[in-house]
Amino acid sequence: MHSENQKHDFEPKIIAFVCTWCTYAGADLAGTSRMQYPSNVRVLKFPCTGRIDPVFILKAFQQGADGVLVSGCHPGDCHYIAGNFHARRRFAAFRKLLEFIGVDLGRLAFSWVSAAEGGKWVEVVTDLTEKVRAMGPMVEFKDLALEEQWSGVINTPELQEAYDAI
Amino acid sequence: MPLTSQPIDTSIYATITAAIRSEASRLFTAAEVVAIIGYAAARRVGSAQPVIITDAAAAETLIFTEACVNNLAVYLTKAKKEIPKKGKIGIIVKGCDLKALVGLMGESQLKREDLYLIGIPCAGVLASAVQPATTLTTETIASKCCECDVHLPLGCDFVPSVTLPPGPQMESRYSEEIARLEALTPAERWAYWKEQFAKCIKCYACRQICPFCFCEQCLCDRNKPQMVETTPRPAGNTAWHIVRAMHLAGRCAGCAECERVCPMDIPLNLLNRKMAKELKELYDYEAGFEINDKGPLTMFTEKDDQSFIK
Amino acid sequence: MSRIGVFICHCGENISRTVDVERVAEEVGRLPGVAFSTDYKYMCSDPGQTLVKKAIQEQKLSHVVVAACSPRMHEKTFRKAVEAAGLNPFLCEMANIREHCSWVHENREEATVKAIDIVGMMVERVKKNRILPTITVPVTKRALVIGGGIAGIQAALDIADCGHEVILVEREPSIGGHMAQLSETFPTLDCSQCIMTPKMVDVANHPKIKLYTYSEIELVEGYIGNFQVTIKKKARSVDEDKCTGCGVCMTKCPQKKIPNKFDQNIGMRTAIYVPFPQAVPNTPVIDRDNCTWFKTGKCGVCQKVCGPGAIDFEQQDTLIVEAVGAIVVSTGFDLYTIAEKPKGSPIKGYGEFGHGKIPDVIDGMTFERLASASGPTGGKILRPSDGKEPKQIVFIQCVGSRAREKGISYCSKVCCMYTAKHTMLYHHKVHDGQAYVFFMDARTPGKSYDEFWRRSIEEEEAVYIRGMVSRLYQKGDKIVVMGSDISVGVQVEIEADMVVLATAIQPQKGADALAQKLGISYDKYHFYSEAHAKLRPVECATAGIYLAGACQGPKDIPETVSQASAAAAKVMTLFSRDQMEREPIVARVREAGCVGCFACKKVCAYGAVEEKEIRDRQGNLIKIVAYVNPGVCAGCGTCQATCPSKSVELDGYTDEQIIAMIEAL
Amino acid sequence: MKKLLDYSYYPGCSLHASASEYDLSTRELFKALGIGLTEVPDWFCCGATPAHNVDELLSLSLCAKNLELADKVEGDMAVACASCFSRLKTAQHVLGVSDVKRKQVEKAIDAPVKLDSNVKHLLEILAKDLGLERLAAAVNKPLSGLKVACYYGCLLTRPADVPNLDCAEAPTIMEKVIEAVGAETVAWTHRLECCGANFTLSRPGVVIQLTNAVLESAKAAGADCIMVGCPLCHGNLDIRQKEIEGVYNTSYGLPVFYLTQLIGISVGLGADKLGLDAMMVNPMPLLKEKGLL
Amino acid sequence: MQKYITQQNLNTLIDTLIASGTRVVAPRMSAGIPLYEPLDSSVEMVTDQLPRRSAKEAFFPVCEEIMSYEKEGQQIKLTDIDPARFPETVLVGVRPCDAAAIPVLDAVFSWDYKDEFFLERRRKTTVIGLACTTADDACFCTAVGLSPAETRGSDLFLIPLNGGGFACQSYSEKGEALISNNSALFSEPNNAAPLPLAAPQADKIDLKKVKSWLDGHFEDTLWDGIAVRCVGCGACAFVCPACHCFDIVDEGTEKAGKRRKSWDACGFWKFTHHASGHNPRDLQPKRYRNRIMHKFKYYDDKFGQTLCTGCGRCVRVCPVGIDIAAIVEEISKK
Repeated sequence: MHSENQKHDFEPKIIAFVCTWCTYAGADLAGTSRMQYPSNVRVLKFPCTGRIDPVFILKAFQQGADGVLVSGCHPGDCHYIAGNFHARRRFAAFRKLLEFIGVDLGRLAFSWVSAAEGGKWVEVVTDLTEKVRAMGPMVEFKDLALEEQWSGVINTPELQEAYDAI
Repeated sequence: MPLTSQPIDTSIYATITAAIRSEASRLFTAAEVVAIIGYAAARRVGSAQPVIITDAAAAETLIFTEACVNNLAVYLTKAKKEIPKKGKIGIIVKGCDLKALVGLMGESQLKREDLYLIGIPCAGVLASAVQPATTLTTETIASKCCECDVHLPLGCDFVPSVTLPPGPQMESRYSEEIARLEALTPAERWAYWKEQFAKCIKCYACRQICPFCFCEQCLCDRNKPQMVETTPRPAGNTAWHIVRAMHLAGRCAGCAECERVCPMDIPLNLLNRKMAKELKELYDYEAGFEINDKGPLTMFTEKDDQSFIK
Repeated sequence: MSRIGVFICHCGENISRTVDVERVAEEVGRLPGVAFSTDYKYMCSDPGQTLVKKAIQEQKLSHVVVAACSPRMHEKTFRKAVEAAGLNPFLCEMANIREHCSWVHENREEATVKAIDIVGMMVERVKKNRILPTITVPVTKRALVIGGGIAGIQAALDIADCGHEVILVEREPSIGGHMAQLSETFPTLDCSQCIMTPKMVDVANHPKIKLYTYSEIELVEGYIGNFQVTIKKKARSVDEDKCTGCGVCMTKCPQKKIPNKFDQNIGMRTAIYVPFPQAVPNTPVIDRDNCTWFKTGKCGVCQKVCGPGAIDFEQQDTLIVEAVGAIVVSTGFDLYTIAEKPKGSPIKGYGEFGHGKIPDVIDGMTFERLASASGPTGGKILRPSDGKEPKQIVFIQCVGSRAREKGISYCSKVCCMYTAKHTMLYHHKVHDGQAYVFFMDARTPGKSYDEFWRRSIEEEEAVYIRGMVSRLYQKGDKIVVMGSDISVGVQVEIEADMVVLATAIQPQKGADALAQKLGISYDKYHFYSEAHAKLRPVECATAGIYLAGACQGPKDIPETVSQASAAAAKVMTLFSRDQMEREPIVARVREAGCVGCFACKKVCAYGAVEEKEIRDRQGNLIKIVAYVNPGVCAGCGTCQATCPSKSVELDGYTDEQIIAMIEAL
Repeated sequence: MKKLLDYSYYPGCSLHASASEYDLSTRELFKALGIGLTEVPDWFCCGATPAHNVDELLSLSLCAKNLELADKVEGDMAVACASCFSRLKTAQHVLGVSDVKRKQVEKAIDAPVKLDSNVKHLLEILAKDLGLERLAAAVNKPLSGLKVACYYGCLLTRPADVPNLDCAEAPTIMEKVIEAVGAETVAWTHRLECCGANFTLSRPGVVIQLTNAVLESAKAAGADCIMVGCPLCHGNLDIRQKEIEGVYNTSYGLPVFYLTQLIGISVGLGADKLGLDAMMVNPMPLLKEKGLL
Repeated sequence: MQKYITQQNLNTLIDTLIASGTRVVAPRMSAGIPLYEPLDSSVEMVTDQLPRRSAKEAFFPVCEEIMSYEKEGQQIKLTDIDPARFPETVLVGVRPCDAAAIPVLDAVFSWDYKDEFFLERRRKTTVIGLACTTADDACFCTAVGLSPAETRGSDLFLIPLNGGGFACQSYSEKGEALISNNSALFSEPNNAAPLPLAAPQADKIDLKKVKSWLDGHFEDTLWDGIAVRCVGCGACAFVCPACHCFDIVDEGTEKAGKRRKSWDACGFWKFTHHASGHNPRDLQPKRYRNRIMHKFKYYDDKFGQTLCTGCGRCVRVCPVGIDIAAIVEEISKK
């Protein structure tokens, strides 16, 4: 489905936090159906979206992710009955906070993907990858990680490269 | 267009101070309470500081002035192990302080029956105690008081019977500032907060003064795993303040102590009030009005908004 | 430093076709903490597993990462192998480089780089894995069977015959389900009542089976081995102990003209009724919507004539809580109707067949009732409109089924066979009657099925027309069926006396509501989802809940019965040991950090969090902390994400493991 | 009368030739109802049925060009003839689905294809845009007592997801419109059966047989007349009725009206403004008998 | 040597230093509050307010990296920070209470372990003190034996003169070198009268008496009375020019990361929290007592100096209004 993936100059790093009962199984289904989609996404398996802590999203961005996807069971389908309902409220609040701090919400996608929706998984991942590719790398957290308090700065050139290298 | 600075009538504070003192000594003589947490004058002219008194004699030291800015609820939480938690404790509470107490009762930290609440009809307090000897005007008043909706705390055991003089009309600084920030582009907001958070030196005054930060060991003090960087670098500071705002979402009642005590003047309460505003819009929830056992982020309904989920 | 063993699978060439497995093994081998890294053609095969076991012993490995297919496929396999080699199974993790990598990324370089990332991530994770001893949980050796059709009856009998108590809950007044409505059953044409009634009586008389009919499941709590199920026993208005089943009340009841759902509303019944003569239990039920007493307070004839005084108008619905260890769901099916569907419904009706408004256009089950000896017409095939004997009947196949534009794309599996049966029954009862069957394909895969189908053509002279019907309409007292015969390439018009539609099989109404009570998943048609389509067809993903019969998908009686016995066998394995071992993925509280705000308790949907007092030696209270009951905790981890100080931790998904994974990317 | 709505009007070839009475009655009716119609500037043939049998690209390009021309006139596109309506809608559907065909057509007409412009049949405009209440309000001579058999033919509602005028199998839009102006409708079986359409030239025998079934069913249902929305159906049902009566030696005597003619009568337009004289089966006796003329 | 410099020349001095690549740190407004920060140009300097954080930051940074590690395969590569790379700095407009604290810190950082991170920065920094003209009731430098014109710790000390310009006096070779290198900007002292210095806010406290009381009163009800109010934050320690405790923590991922040294405070619960869970100073009074003891007793026992210069910052920032001046005064009366 995905035309031969021409070499782009910027390959966004996408991290996906998914629940194992629905979205992970949906991604498996996309696999068994041999659907093709961009390889930028890295999937972390959780028992339930209820287990996904906002700090993980923050940590993902700090570790250089350009886009984060959180996906789980449709409301009512949760294997643990209410995990995704709690997650829904938690992320409704957290994205408002991130937005207020200045993070572009285009980089943070939420979705419901059931075990039968391999196609929807491919669609959600491809949409986010292409959207983030268009937005370019997420510089906010990357630059922030290099900043120091003025007193701690040692402004010699060699060290600057050392900083850039990590 | 900032209004011209008008004075705020705090004449009732004198009568309140007298009423508190007599009530305190009555309580001690009647042995209804083991201790009372209140305010007393400090060395610097016009300043006040929290004080814990345990006998009638000390009752005379109690005062209430515009410098009594502290939220005394922090002394009742489990984090403050120094205060004996045996028997009934009296506490002087302004409206904003009471909202914090109500939140703590909802989180099984306090029981209403263990407290004797002395409510203060409050006309407003100073923005900060750095220059205590200043009169209370629409300039020097704390931002929280401009938008205060609990001038008269409800459900207290004793409230000095004074009539609150009608205060001057004040623009709500927080909602305007939040609106101003919301109108900015994400990049501008990021730059604004980055500059503010860069000032943070991780002195944790905002955490230690907050009645809702009663964890035994804060998430940000742990390093296995290191969820948040502990050193005061801009990256670590940003993560810390995001986690703090998220942990207080739906609990913080806006006593704005965190903002007052920040030695670097970082407008921290903006974050909490923004979250309070969002949770009001999303789930019609306002913290601190009644003791409900479940906050907005520990409950759900079938029909919660999910317009942001594909 | 940990000594990790990494095993990269080729999976034949499913993985190695797009992922350079040697390069992955070599690069991952250089990661800190990895002591052994190799690749092999079939890791899940016996030699593959032996390779792992040998490596653990020889290289003294502390952890194992197998990079192959989805953990949902072989995590258990490899954890068993690792356990056999003496390593705690939870020190073994799987890296999914097939479904999530090699199968979905053609570009070899990209797929390989991604595979290295995924395996590297799992290596960092496994370093933080801790030894998790399996949890043993007491098993309540009683089973619950929901749905009293042939599937439920068979499962209940099998389990009860092994000496375990069974609670059988049936929504209708009697067990029997849809099979009881059938006249004769293919391929042997033996009458369904004759083969089923003995089993129904066995259920009623079985000492180990507690039967709740006219009852529904209200609430299901707990988990495998320890379910608490609340059953709502709807009021029958008849006291089951006193009633002898003499039936006098039914003969005397003045309300005689109530359409009987059992007879597809063709036959009539009284207000106090049993659905069919051989009903088990043979205790009548008062239909409170149509009973004069409940509507106006008058009549009460049944109470007057009842000898043993069993009629009790004041009887109320009662709630009963039963503790069970396993649940078999056998709620069966409903037939699709061609009526107009509400706006926005994913399924559409058949306007071209008159939306079910033409009386002589009936569905297969109605024909069964016409053909059934205990049916409303005593077995004679008569037209519902005027009671005449139809001389020409047109059978139309695949009505709803295999019709994507109508919203149902699957084949309902049994219609070809029962339509052939219908043509035979029709030919036996109306010798000069002519049956026409419009069909696309004849699907007769079972034992002696095709012979049965050929007989309906060769001996019973049914005319099979390969083609679909485009439209039918009432013309006078005839029904003009306009179809096409694609093998001859002509339009066909038949003036029929009656039309029988082989409508699609769908799950019972309310199947999704019951699934949400049970916490099991279902597909977009509301058929219940099995744990694995091929390898675990009778189990749900939710441990302790098993599936049997049409609720899991359209199937015929032989298949249903074999599924019922399979589900019973699964229950037997669960009950074979007093203690059941449970996945140790449960939450634990670090009491040092807990301040007793109980946010965890508020978000726990299973009520697994309890309050626990901590006292010093002198007995005075230090603090109250949360405590997670390992038996009840299902392992969703919502508590940990909610706890501000992360004092509660879900084993297997600790923050350390997750942060290690995020940092490894 | 203030112009309520404005449309670009695509009459189609038949309405300028054999079905001129449909064109006349449409213009007059819309003028009476205050609905603005501006003919699409130098429109040309939509290719109708023959075109897409021969060369699909030609058929799609013809329709795409007409859509582009119509775009110059402000307002949605009103279409009277069922065949033009069906072709235009099919073109929009096919070009929306297949990029390859869209590129070919865009090369052919060397202009972008207008996929989003609204193409509406008169029925839709009367029933949905104008609305049945306003239509009923405009009636000054209700067609009470007149039993009408509404005949949809094949192209108005099929294939199911292309014209989306109404439900493909059990449409009711015609009945609703004509009942709004006071007529009675009959339930009959051949509302959606084909009349033989353009076989009328190449294989008239087929038309005789199919059209007879339609007329027979309408007569059996007790209809006084038949209402159509397509010049081709009108042609077969009206012009061939006499011949069919001869072949099957029966008599139907069912006048075949265009929907705009019947509605025209109900809003008080005279026979001259509705082209009633152009019908082979003379409608005058029926109309007089019902007191409508 | 005595010299005179006009305000204009001081600005040019700063600008020439900046142009030459030297880092000039002086109080300036940053995000709404006065802080010692590197200047981009002399116009930014603000001398009328006491900066929120002390000047110790130039030598003892809020947070600095002292080493980094990286894992390649099974080995770990460590890279040290070479102190030689600390930038040349000139500290301008330092208040006497900040400047006086610097020699106090020298003592502890060059004690049994030579902390090169501190000492190298000390060697590379020239301190230009400025006499204090504004004070509020929180200041109590006079109580601890200092004064608004205290020159201790300054290499060069400026006293603002009536009619503009500053009288400057060098007190070290670095000061002299600064004058000689930029002699054009300095002129001979004129005899204009100095502007009135800030009025002393508190009278002298006998620190010796305080120390002797503290020697014998490790256990005393005084501590409970004061410290029960303290909520255990680190504000007082972090803004204090004299406090010098720090924490070392490794931050980063399994693959690579940095070892960082950053400020710590004895007020924190986790400051003395042992891995076993035991905490010798578990209650707040014990922790607050340590603050007073360290400042007025332990440091005197070891280095004969008082670890407090009376700048009053801790009094201003304390969330619960604990006032160290009042405490010391109370002790001096006991």
